[in-house]
Amino acid sequence: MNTDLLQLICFYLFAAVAVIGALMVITVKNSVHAVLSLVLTFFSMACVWLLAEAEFLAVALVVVYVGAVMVLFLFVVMMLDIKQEVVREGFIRYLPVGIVVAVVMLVEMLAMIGVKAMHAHTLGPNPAGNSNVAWLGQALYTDFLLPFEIAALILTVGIVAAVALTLRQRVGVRHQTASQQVEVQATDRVRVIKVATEQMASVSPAPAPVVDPTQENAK
Amino acid sequence: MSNHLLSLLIWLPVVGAIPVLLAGNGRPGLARWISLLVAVATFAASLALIPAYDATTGTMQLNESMSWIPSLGINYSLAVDGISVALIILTTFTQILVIVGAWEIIQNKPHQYMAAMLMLEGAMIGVFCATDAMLFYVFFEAMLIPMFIIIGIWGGPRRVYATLKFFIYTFFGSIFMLVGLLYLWHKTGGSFAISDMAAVHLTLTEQSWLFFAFLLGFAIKVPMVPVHTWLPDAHVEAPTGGSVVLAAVMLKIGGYGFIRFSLPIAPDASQHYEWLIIVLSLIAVCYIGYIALVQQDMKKLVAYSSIAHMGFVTLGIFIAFILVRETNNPDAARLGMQGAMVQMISHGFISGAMFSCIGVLYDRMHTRQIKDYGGVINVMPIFAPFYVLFAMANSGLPGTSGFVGEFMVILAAFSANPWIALFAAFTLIIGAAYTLWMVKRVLWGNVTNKHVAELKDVNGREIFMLSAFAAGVLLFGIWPEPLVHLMDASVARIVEQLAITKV
Amino acid sequence: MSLSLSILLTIALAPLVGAILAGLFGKLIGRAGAHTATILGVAIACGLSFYVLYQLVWGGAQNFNQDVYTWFEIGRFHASVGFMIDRLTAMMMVVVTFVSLLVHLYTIGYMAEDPSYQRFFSYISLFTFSMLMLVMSNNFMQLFFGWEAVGLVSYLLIGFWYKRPTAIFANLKAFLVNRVGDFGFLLGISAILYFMGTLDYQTAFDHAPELVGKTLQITQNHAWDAATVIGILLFIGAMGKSAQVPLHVWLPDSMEGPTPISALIHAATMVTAGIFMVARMSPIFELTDAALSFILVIGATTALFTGLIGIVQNDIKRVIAYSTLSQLGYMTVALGVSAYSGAVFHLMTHAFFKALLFLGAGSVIMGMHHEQDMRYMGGLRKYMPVTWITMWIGSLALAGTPFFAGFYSKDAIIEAVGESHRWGAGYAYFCVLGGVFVTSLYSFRLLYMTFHGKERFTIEHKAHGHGHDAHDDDDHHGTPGVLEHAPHESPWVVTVPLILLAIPSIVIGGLTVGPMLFGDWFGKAIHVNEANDVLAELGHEFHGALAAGLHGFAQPPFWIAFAGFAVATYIYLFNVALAGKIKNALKPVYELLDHKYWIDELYFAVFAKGGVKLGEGLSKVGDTAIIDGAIVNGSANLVQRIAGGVRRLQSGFLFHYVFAMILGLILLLGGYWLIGQ
Amino acid sequence: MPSINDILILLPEIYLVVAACVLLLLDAWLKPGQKGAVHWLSILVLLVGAYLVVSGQPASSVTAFGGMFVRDGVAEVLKLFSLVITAMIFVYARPYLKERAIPFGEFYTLTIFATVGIMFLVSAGSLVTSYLGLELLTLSSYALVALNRDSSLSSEAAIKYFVLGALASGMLLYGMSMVYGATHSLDLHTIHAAIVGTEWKTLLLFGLVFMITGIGFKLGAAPFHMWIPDVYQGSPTAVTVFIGSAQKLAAFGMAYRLLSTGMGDAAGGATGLAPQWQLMLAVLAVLSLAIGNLVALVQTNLKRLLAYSTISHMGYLLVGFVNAGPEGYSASMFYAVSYALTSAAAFGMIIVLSRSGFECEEIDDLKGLNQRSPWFAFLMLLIMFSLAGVPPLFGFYGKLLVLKAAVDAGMLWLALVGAVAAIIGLYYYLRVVKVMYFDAPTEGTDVRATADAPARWVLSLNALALLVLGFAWSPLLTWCERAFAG
Amino acid sequence: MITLSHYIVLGAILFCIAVAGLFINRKNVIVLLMAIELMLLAVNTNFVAFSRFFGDVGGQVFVFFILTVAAAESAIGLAILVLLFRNRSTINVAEIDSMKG
Repeated sequence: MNTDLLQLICFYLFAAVAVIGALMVITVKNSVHAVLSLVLTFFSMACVWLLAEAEFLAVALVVVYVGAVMVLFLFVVMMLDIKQEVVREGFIRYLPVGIVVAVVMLVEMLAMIGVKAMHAHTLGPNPAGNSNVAWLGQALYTDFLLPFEIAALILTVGIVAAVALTLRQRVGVRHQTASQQVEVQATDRVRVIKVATEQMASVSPAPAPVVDPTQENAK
Repeated sequence: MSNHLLSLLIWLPVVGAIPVLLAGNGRPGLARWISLLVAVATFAASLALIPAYDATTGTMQLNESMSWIPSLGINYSLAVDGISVALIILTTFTQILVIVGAWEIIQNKPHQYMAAMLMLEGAMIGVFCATDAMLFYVFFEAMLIPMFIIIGIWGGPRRVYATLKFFIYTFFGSIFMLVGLLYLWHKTGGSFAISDMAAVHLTLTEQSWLFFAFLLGFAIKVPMVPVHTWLPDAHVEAPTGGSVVLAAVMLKIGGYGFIRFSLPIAPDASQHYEWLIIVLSLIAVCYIGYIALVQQDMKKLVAYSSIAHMGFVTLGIFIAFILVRETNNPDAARLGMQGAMVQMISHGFISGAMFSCIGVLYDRMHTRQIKDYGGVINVMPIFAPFYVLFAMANSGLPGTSGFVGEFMVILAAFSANPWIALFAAFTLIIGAAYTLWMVKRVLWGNVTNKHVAELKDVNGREIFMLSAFAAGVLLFGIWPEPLVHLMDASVARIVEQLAITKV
Repeated sequence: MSLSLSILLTIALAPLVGAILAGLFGKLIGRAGAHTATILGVAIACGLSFYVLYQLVWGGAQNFNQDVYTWFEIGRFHASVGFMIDRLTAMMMVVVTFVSLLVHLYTIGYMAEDPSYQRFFSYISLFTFSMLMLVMSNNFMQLFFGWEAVGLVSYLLIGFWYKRPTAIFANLKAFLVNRVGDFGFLLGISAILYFMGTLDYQTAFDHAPELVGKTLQITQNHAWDAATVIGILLFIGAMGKSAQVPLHVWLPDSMEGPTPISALIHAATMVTAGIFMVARMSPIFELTDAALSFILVIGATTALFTGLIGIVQNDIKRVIAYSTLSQLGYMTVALGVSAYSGAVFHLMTHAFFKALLFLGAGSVIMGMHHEQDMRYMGGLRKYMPVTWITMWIGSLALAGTPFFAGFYSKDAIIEAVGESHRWGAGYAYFCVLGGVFVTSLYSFRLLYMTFHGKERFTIEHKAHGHGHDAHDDDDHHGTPGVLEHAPHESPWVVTVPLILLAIPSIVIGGLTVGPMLFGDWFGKAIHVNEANDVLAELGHEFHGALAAGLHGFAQPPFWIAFAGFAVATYIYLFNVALAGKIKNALKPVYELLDHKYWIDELYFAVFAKGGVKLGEGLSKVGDTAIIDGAIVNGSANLVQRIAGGVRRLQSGFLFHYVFAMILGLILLLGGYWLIGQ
Repeated sequence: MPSINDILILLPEIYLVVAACVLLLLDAWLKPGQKGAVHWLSILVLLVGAYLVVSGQPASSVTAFGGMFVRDGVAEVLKLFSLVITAMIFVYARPYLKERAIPFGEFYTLTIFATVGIMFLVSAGSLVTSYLGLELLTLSSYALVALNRDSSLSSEAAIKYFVLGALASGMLLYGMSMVYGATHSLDLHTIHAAIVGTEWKTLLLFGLVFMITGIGFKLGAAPFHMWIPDVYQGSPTAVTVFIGSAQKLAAFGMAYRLLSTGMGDAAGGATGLAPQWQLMLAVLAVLSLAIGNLVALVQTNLKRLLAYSTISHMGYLLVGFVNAGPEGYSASMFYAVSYALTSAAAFGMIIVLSRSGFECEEIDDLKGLNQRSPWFAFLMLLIMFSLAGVPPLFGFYGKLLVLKAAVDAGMLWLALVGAVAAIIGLYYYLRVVKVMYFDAPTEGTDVRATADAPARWVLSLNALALLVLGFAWSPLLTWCERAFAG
Repeated sequence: MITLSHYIVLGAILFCIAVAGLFINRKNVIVLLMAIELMLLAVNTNFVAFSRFFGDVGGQVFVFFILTVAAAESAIGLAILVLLFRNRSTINVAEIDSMKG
């Protein structure tokens, strides 16, 4: 059997799985299933990349995405405990529109990409030589040093941001805010209600409840 | 000092507004006195223009030029000709009276009012001095802000509608003018100097577009029919001082703009569309006259009459083309254009005075409805003669300045085409009708109600204000020659330019 | 020798100074101060006017024509304030200042109790100044200035009692109707400037012949003769000022003003300004037969038909007012047949006797405690003899009794019309003859109803009546015909002017008819083409005033007038009941005359109400609905509505936002795809 | 390998990153009472950064890291103003954060990181740097938007921003991949050079469309503007002001680098794709002007109103950009700077006027401001008129320049559209002024300025600068022009 | 033979699915995050393919960075998601519409 043909068959196979997985991601009811479908897609795509001899990236994709990001997703999905039944409404209604738009877009894209011209490009000798990792590593630490550092910065930001956002102050514990206390004024605390003494017994309406404005703000 | 006279005139009131503002709400008296001082000083400085300006040549004089934005060729360049001088003095003169008029009438934040007025004054003078189109535009627009505030804060019940309408209307017109100016900048190869714009050759199509861009800007300011409807609203709602400045000076900027921009830059298009302006002007005289006739609100009535009178300004300017280019009668063209200019100045006095008078009544009665008055003369015997005088001037009585401009324009219009004169002269009838009918209903007759009966006559401050207006109205009515002489050479130059085609 | 500018300036300005003193400082100088100042001013003007006239006629002075100051100068156009004094002017100045002086004097008595005494003096002095500016002018601009200034003062004086609704209606009406005339006048001036390039009289007159053959392009293929256009336009001005049909409606109403004013302005001087103007412009009018025919027809119509109205009036002043209209018609007719001097001559005589009649009527009104309705008078001659006699003199003059002033002037006009061959002269001749009868009829009717016959008033003394303390009191008399005091003769300040006016009413005609009408009295001031000079033809038969007077008895006008006298005498003196019967018998005619041909109603409906309706319509439809409603606020609303719609696109849903982005992308892509193809 | 020279070129960025890390640590270690120090230190850090930007500016354009990083006049202007404006924002933010108990330290460090992102973005010499700079900026911004942890609006805004932002960067990346495919390079200059000879013209165009989508999103140009109103409204105002001002400079810088450096026309020759993207940007400009101005008309929330006004302002920015020449770029950059300054003042005003429990977000909250606090009403007046483009305020000149650029590019129609949009836009700015000046204060809402003196002072200076620069705008213009002259 | 077009078409299809997923999805936000990951995957495929076929290392390096950034992005995205859920008790896309107009 011809290696090329085998490669092509593998490609179609993995591509088909990836596309099906992708479709499932956006259509299945259950979020957990969706995450798992995505994992499938990633996995298939990693294989497709392998066909292009981008070994390092294929492995990284599996490790980073499947190993870390998707687990994080699963974790969040399960933690948040989302009710399933309400979320299907309208899906069928919008599906045709979605399909039409997606198809139109795909047609436009394919038309403009110029698939034919690309068809001429077949897989030649691997520019990376034997070691894709060496090839990449060489570039990464020389020509792409600056982006590499920026990427590090981005990860730092990711950490800081994630911590800043999810760090949770304990609720239910009474804590005081100094600024609020300073800002408060006597009139906010106490309202003097004038009640005519001689009418008190007869018709005086129920005095409005005196509300502590700081508590109101807390709501 | 004298070579920065124009800058002084512009910036004195603007800078003077700062201490007025700082005097603050707490010391209204101080604010008033400072602003009066500033206004008087500006007026005095503007009088210095008369000896400084050589009226015999009519050129742009007292040049000041400073590079402002070198990379765009925008200069801070100022100069005046006779027309500008006259309008500047009108502005400074009016301003004093406006401040005096507001003295104790404006009780709510007088310092802001006075400061806004002074800033307005500076911007208006700037418009009359600027020889750089962009500088002109900046002043032209900057004027709107204080006026917007003045109408909005101190105005009547529908002030918000009125002031928004005023601002958006005017802005609407001027923004197209701006695009036109940018186009011209492009054509001149990077200059905003009005003289360069006037010198550049343009095809008739280009001129037409520019003409309409300018027309939109200036016609709204004048205002001409059918873009006039902001004016009655603005006038009715504006405080007295706002109305006075609006009518006395701001409307003039439209007429001034035609002379400075439309005529020299797009002479052939102006000629091509002269009929349009003439027809619109005549509509202003006749149609607006009828509308003025039925107004129930005094200020609205005077506002409409302003539109009608400004019709003479545009008429006087644009018949010049017929006279110069078709009937070859440049002297008549000068007469007409001079009439338009005199009409601008005179209308400044008269409309200012009319609005002041209405203000005097309004301050006492808090109504401007004609039906609420009647027999005012019985209780205000000193006020009434002023009112009659200004009404008469408004209806163009000889001996008052209101006559001079209309007279000249009608004379010139007849030379252009008798039919134009016929419709223009209709103002004699309709103008008298709406003005005097109002006088009849307001002044004459028995005291109609107890509010009128309780009216107090004018006090010294008001007498001063009205007398000053009256002096202006009578002086130029009886002897317009000084005014005419001041502007004549400049007008002659403009008329000479009209003859030259640019295509 | 020549006239000096300073004298002329003094003549013009003395009344102005008086007016300013009385007007602005009235409180300060008090009543006596006011009348002293103004009378002094007018007296100076009057004296100097006589002096000027003397100098011109007998002193051999040259005509004066000089600018005082330049009003404006633009290119070759020049307007100035200046004086042109010739005999015509001088005569007008004398008439104006003389009548004015007497009216000033008279006013002291007539207005004695009025609270606005000083204001009144200020006005009439101001009027004198304005009128002098008008007649002394040497150019059209100043003429127009005076023209409108007298209109202004007239406006102020008609509305002098500003509390009266009728007065303030009348003054507005007067001003507006006058403005209609001025409309034409101003266009006439424009036309003169257009054709002659000048506003100066002398230059214009010098170049007047050049007008012949010039035309004014009215439409593409239609042109009008220049002189005719100018003539008709100028005459429209005269129609307004001199109250010619159809612009006559303001004059009767102007009787709302105090009587001295009626005498001065609405009889003697201002209303004759139109006549003066046409006479002054004779060099121009002479060029156009068409315009003169127009003038002739208008004048003739006015002369007859307004006189007819006078017959049915009961208000003493209104009778005289219609008579004034009629007489102005005569003057206009004279202009129309190129008998300019005749017109001016009649103007002068009329000034005296009509002022006399008005002042006399004023005296009657004073005597009757401000009752003006003749139906409540009668038999007054015994109460006020001086007034009675002078009124008779005035009426006789008016009716054209030989030897009285009016006879010479009026007779000359009638004969001139008879001589004229101008188109419309036949109609005019009929009218002026008819007018003679009518004049005589209402004149004597007035005399009889007022001074003769039974007293139709009663006298009731009240405990404390307020007398005639306030003229401006709206209901100044209670029940009609009931007086609180007996009628009385007026004080000397009133009677003396009457007497002083009665004298010229008798003699001035005889004295001046020769030189003025048939001599070369006016010199070049009035220009008549030889072919048109009807007066010259009459002059052949003129052999002195005495002969003319005697000859007058033999002429048809006298007998026609006499017929009028006889009818009046019979009806109003002997058979008083007959008047009522005739009235009933000729009901439609009476109604027609009583309603003044319904012209007032027509004008009010068409112009006043119609104008307001039109204005309301335009305001509602044009400004409110179309411009503001549809375009301005409409577009604002439209923008607002679109904004409201667009706003809904921002639904808050994430998927819509994404959809918008995708759609944008697809459209951009698609656009490029299409362009790329 | 990078040399010391490369490091020197990157000195401001490196310095800022280090300083930010130090601040982060400091914030963690300081006791609550001492945290004020972080505030002043972070301002100092930014100002020193600004100083480094200006002082180390090389005479001409230089690159570092093999062309990955460009330091030229454009970068200088944009960086300087970003840093200065961010410093001002810190001053405004202090009372705001303090009263609402929003974490101080995180705000400052994240903002500084974002600013570093801006600096990389505007200095990008390659698609990679551009993308990473953008992500540094946006990731920090997502977090900043959500920083008010207890606010449901804040987290809603954050999620919308996040999803749409990620979509946009996905599109941008897709476009980049296509451009890469067509030109075989990530370096912008190389890309530009490769455009002439490429056989993949369609592919290039295809990529261009996708990249414009990404750029349009960052600018907030319609139809990629949908995030703007919601994010502006939902974010803590202290963050809104950052997104609304300094980030617009970044967006301009990004557009300039990608479209002009990468795909524009070389001076004097039609070698790039400028004709293609000019038309596209013109369409975006028109849509932005229309939608921004129209929808702003019907807003009642001040922040939302300013958000829509941003959209329309980005329309103007694009009007200048479509000129595609030095003149247009300088006009556009001038516009970006003027808008950033004005917008900083506008949102700063909201901060200064609000306090805990009273956000001063509704237009009606400004009612009667002139009665309560005339000085701030006056400043707000200046700001509004500057936004509306009424001379003599600063905002006008930006409009003037972009309209001029459009006229010069022969796109008179676009200038006219801009003019008409200005009229519509005027209305809602005037409405704000109207509320402040013409309406009486309502009972209960007591709008007054914050007691925080520095915020008041800086805001006053910021707003007055709009007036002063309205007269003295020539230096800035010259600066902008010089930046593009080379 | 596997050609470049195979990869690019696959990338395009994945991209379109991701885009469709973004706007037909009215259920929970997590799916949106996943769709974004899909999109990045499509982009990465393009880069890998171009890099491989044209022999330029830049594309694969870019993919490396995209993966890094995507990880950080997911972290932040999920953090925001958690925050949203904590404030709203829902992550239903159709319910996150308190700001509109």
